[in-house]
Amino acid sequence: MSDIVIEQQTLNYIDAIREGISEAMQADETIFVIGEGVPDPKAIFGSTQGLRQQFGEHRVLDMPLSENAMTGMCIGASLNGLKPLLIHQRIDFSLLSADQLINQAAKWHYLFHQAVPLVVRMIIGKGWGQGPQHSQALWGLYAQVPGLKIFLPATANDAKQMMKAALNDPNPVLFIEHRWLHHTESLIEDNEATINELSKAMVLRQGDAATIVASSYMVHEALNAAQACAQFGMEIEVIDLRVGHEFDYATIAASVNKTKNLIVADLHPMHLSPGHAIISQLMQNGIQLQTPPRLVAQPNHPVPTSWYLAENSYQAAEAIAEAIAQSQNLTALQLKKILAALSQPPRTDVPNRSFCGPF
Amino acid sequence: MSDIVIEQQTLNYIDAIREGISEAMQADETIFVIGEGVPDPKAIFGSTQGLRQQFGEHRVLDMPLSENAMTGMCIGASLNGLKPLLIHQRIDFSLLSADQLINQAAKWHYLFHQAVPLVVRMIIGKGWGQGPQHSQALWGLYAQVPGLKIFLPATANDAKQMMKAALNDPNPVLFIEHRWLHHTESLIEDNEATINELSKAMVLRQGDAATIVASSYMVHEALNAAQACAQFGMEIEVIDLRVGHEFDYATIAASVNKTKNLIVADLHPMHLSPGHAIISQLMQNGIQLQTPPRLVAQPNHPVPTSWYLAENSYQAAEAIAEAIAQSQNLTALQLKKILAALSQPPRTDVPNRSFCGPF
Amino acid sequence: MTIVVEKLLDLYSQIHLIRRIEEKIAEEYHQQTMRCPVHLSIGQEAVAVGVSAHLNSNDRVYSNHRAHAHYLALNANLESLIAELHGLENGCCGGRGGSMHLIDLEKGFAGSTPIVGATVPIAMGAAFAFKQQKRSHIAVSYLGDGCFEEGVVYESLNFAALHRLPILFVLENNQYSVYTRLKQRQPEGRSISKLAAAMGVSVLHGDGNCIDDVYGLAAQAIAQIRAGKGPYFIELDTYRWPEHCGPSDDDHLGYRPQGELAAWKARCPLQYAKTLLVQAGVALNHIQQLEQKNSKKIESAWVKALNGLTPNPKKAAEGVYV
Amino acid sequence: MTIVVEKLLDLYSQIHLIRRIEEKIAEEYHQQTMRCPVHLSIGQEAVAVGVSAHLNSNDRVYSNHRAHAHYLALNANLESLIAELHGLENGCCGGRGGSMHLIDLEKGFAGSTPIVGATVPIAMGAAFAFKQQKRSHIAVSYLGDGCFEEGVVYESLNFAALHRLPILFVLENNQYSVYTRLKQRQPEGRSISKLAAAMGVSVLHGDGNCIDDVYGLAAQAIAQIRAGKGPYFIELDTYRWPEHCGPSDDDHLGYRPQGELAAWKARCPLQYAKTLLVQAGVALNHIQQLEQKNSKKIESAWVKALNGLTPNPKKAAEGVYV
Ligand SMILES: Cc1ncc(C[n+]2csc(CCOP(=O)(O)OP(=O)(O)O)c2C)c(N)n1
Ligand SMILES: Cc1ncc(C[n+]2csc(CCOP(=O)(O)OP(=O)(O)O)c2C)c(N)n1
Ligand SMILES: [Mg+2]
Ligand SMILES: [Mg+2]
Repeated sequence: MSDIVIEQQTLNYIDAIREGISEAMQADETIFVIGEGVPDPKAIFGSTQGLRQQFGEHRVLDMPLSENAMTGMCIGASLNGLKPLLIHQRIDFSLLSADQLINQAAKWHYLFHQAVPLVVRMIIGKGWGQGPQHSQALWGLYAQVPGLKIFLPATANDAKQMMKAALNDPNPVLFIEHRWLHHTESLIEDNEATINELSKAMVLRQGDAATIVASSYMVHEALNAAQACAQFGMEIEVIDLRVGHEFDYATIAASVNKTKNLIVADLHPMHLSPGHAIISQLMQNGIQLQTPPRLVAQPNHPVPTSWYLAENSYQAAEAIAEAIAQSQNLTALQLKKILAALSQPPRTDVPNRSFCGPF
Repeated sequence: MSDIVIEQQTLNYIDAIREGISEAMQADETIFVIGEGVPDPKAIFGSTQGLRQQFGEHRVLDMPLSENAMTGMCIGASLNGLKPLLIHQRIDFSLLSADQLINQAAKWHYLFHQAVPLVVRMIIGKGWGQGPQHSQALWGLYAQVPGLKIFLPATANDAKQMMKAALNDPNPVLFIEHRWLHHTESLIEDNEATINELSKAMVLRQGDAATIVASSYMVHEALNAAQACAQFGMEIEVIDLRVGHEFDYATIAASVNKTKNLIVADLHPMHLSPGHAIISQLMQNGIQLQTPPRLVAQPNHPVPTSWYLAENSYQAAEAIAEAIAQSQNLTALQLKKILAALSQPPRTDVPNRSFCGPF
Repeated sequence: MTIVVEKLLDLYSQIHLIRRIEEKIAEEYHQQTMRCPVHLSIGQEAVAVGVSAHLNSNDRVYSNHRAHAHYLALNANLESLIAELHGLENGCCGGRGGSMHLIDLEKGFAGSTPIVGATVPIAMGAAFAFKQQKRSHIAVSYLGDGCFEEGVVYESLNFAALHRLPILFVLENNQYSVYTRLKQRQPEGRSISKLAAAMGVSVLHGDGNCIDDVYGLAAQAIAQIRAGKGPYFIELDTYRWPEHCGPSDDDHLGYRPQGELAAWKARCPLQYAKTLLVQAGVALNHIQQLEQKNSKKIESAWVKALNGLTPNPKKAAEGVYV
Repeated sequence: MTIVVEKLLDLYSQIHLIRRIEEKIAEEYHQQTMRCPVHLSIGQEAVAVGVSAHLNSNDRVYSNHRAHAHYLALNANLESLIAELHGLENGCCGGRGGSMHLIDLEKGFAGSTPIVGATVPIAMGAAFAFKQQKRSHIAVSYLGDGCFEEGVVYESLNFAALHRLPILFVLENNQYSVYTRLKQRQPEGRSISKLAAAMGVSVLHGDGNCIDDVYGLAAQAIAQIRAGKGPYFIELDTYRWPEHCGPSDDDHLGYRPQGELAAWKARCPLQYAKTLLVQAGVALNHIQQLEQKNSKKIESAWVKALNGLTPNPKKAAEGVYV
């Protein structure tokens, strides 16, 4: 390790991931990266760019279209001295490896007392006509299974820190990134956070009127709603869950005990959204609320490809604002003003202004 | 169809399923049954016994150990005029076909407007050392996905009715049966229930002190607890959810509005148990309770094989009784009496007294 | 195989139509009105055209992410394709699918979905149904060389061989999966079609850029399948010209050896078919007439398609269940 | 292959030990103290013994539901196996695994799990690690004929061949998957080992009931793998005597042709090995001494195992994460 003093810098999420991988690989030569397209010119949305030049062919690999066997291979490698980082360009592909992840990786240490230090990056998303088989959230499915850690970084800084933490974790970790976050930027902190620190929910914005609990991309929708509310004198607390395999109920409860209002925002269809667990656990613990808790989740149908249709298929800042309005007993007019104050994306099917397809 | 008048009869769950399949196959010659061991001497715990003799080799088939392709094959067959009933001896095997079920079957009609009348029987369970890879509940994973129906028959009568309904449903249906239910018996009703009727939650036992919402095998644990409570003058209402892809909140709310106490009992690990959704939805609707709602779910770890260990790994009637006791502010002594009044299984790792392994 | 001139004209016309529609999509894509990924078939048109010539509308064809040619070669609805790419109500999925999910059941195109390998067993299910029902139709499953790495394909070949199902597997070997060359994914020296043969299906191997070759092999395979001889697998060598996904060229990225694309362009399936026509004595202006007819067809379909309504977002929740 | 007498004695002793321990399990099973499914290896012992003879404790062996022989042939801990079957603290998984989940890392037995096919890619991952780390160890993956129908096996063979990984696939072809015969699951005329060869791995095929055959083929394959020649696949024909799962015979169920079991019993691997010993001039009473030693070993291990503590149910929640 060199002695150069690194200034605090701003990075976008993709670069943060790449830096996280690169720094981890420098520190630990047992790490290797594998995935369809990892060393190709597009380099997983740029996030693996240059890694092959830096670390060589044997540590940065492409792979056949064999998600299931490649996951098993990575488990086997992780059991024998290597630390694999396996990448799926869409989380939807990972369903082909559900047996390896759920039946094998999640249970191996419990059974055999042997660690499985495996990291699987999976990209979730929406938009630009990705449609029903390329834009599901799906992490909630894996989070039902004890034994898999689920990291849900919402900011570039968390992406970098969590990538390093994941690659340092002796457990299987699913690293879930939302395609809409890739261009977002944040200040990167120098000091390295521990896994325990990173698993703590983080209060991103203080407030007293209501608490919004969100994760991954929904954190940004929540912040958008909270900022609009702030313009009208309502301070909303925004909590980023950060991990999906356990929820930091202490932090959430402390906030809700203060704000007396709870809104949860999630990317899964409403029926069995992981968000229900947060509401349910707090209510089981007898927390007292001024108004009923509210879950903003996605509609109970697949995401249609057409952007005309998809527009209605995502519950975002507007829906969160509506939930806030209900919790604050706002009038229709007051809500209208808040909605008008939301920062609006260019179009709902692109992550940012510069995006122009094709994926 | 013959004119013979059928007397009301008692069947066990396995025979009920077999009758359901057989009657459906008689009525609809497009139905075929396929699965590992379907025509073999053990006949899926007896549930497919005799079907081959009755309906011929081409309608009752064994298959290679290719869960993924066989699921795809059944989808393709269902799109082209046949009605497949695919059987997995353990739901855990179905993870190999998660892509076909979640990405294809669940979305095909939504995308292409073509029906997928596919039924997949999956056996969940516990006990006799099935261990971590052969005794998961897992249906909650599929229930997160819009487009799959989940049937959870808790009684022999429902098993028969729901099998016939599933085989008459133009949608993909996962038919989930708990191994511990196979020997249970019930009176079989003559009249055929419609799918809509079967999707309604059913009040199995009336009461005013508390409502227990359960499904599949947990219904029996709930009834056990309720019966013990009744001996002490507490009438507990027990509701069987019956399906997992949607919950009949109207029926549940009506009950809870009466009893003012809510307990949910589920087979999944606690962290993201589907039971949370029930508590969350009722609380979001502002239902008023006397005591906080409670979820009895399974511990957040894989099920160990050793029966010494597994004993502690299942939350059952005892845990439900404890939740009831809390809702009724019972003393420790009162709870102790209720626990003593529970009907006890011979041993916790066998479904019934006659069971002696090996699976 | 020599093909009668009328047929050859048909085949040429289809190849040409597919080429032009794909070029048109590429041209228009920057307008940002086709807001979905597109995987163009340019360079691979002869495969679908040569196979489809032997199919009828009761057969069932299943395909993957790169489905435009497979769809169009069945004379499936052009306007519905264009509208689908634009996310419109008059699209073949009412906009729900986009480029990666196409269907035209009337013409036998039974569905394409983009999870690599997923439709292979589904096609096999269609074949299973045909056999059970004693119907004479066949199923066709298109797959790429990359797809041949998915386990489900082997499971499917095994079952198809076991039950001698009436299915034709058409493997388009364009040597790439996205930017990754075959030899980085499959062992050198491996023959895909020999491997398929070892699975137990009948196998043919040919030049996917030569319409006469494709047409002849498909004729042979499909006749055998219809005669109850069980499944066939045809491997066809071909090459994708544009980028994997999207409207552009990407040769500058350097993932293909220098000159490879040029060499394959010199073996253009459209040009090859044209040469066959000329050799068969067809006059160039006759060919031009055909081409003009196609261009008009595309222009008018494009206009009609874009006249379609935008789908009603309120209806997005409908149709999850029947 | 002729084997030196000392080695042959070892091999015989191992086969005998496995046979006897399996018989003991079958005998005791009705006591209802082994409360888990058991898949016995009786009839198939020579496979594991012949293969394991060429392995050392740094190699890594992965297996499936029918793992007792694979485990024991590595001289893995007998007491831990028995204790594991009884769900005790001193079991190799502390009781968490039962018969279907075994491990003895010290002896190179790296894990068995019962989802058919699941450990095949995991074994390959071990081989991948060895290659990356330039270590000289090899991985071994046991699979059944039924397992060869799972797609993941083909994906694994492809990757192993592509990267020339140091792995030996050992396919025990006992012709059945539970009660289902091979020909109901795989097309007639299919050769499993030829198919594996078409995948790109080196292949050998032999008689799994003849210890000299197994020993010889494994010697050859393992030497090549250690010499960096890439993956090998050995198909070994053999036969399971007892029921698929459980302690009993099940021939009365009629799923096997009459006389088939008897014919295979006549080809008993234990008897065969004994005959080799006798032919090599080993005295019968020497053999008997070996056998008695084994019986004592089993009796004492059994007693020790059952002296183990029952695991503490309060600890069932521990160890989900490291
Ligand atoms: C299961 C799965 N893995 C990965 C992808 C991403 N992907 C889409 S197309 C493609 C390449 C497929 O290659 P091939 O089968 O040769 O078809 P081609 O694109 O060459 O026509 C990949 C990897 C996917 N859609 N599904
Ligand atoms: C994925 C999966 N499907 C089905 C089963 C049920 N099962 C357990 S063992 C077995 C038979 C396997 O046959 P084979 O691979 O030939 O091994 P053998 O039992 O003959 O040793 C089956 C079907 C399973 N455990 N996993
Ligand atoms: Mg390709
Ligand atoms: Mg077998």
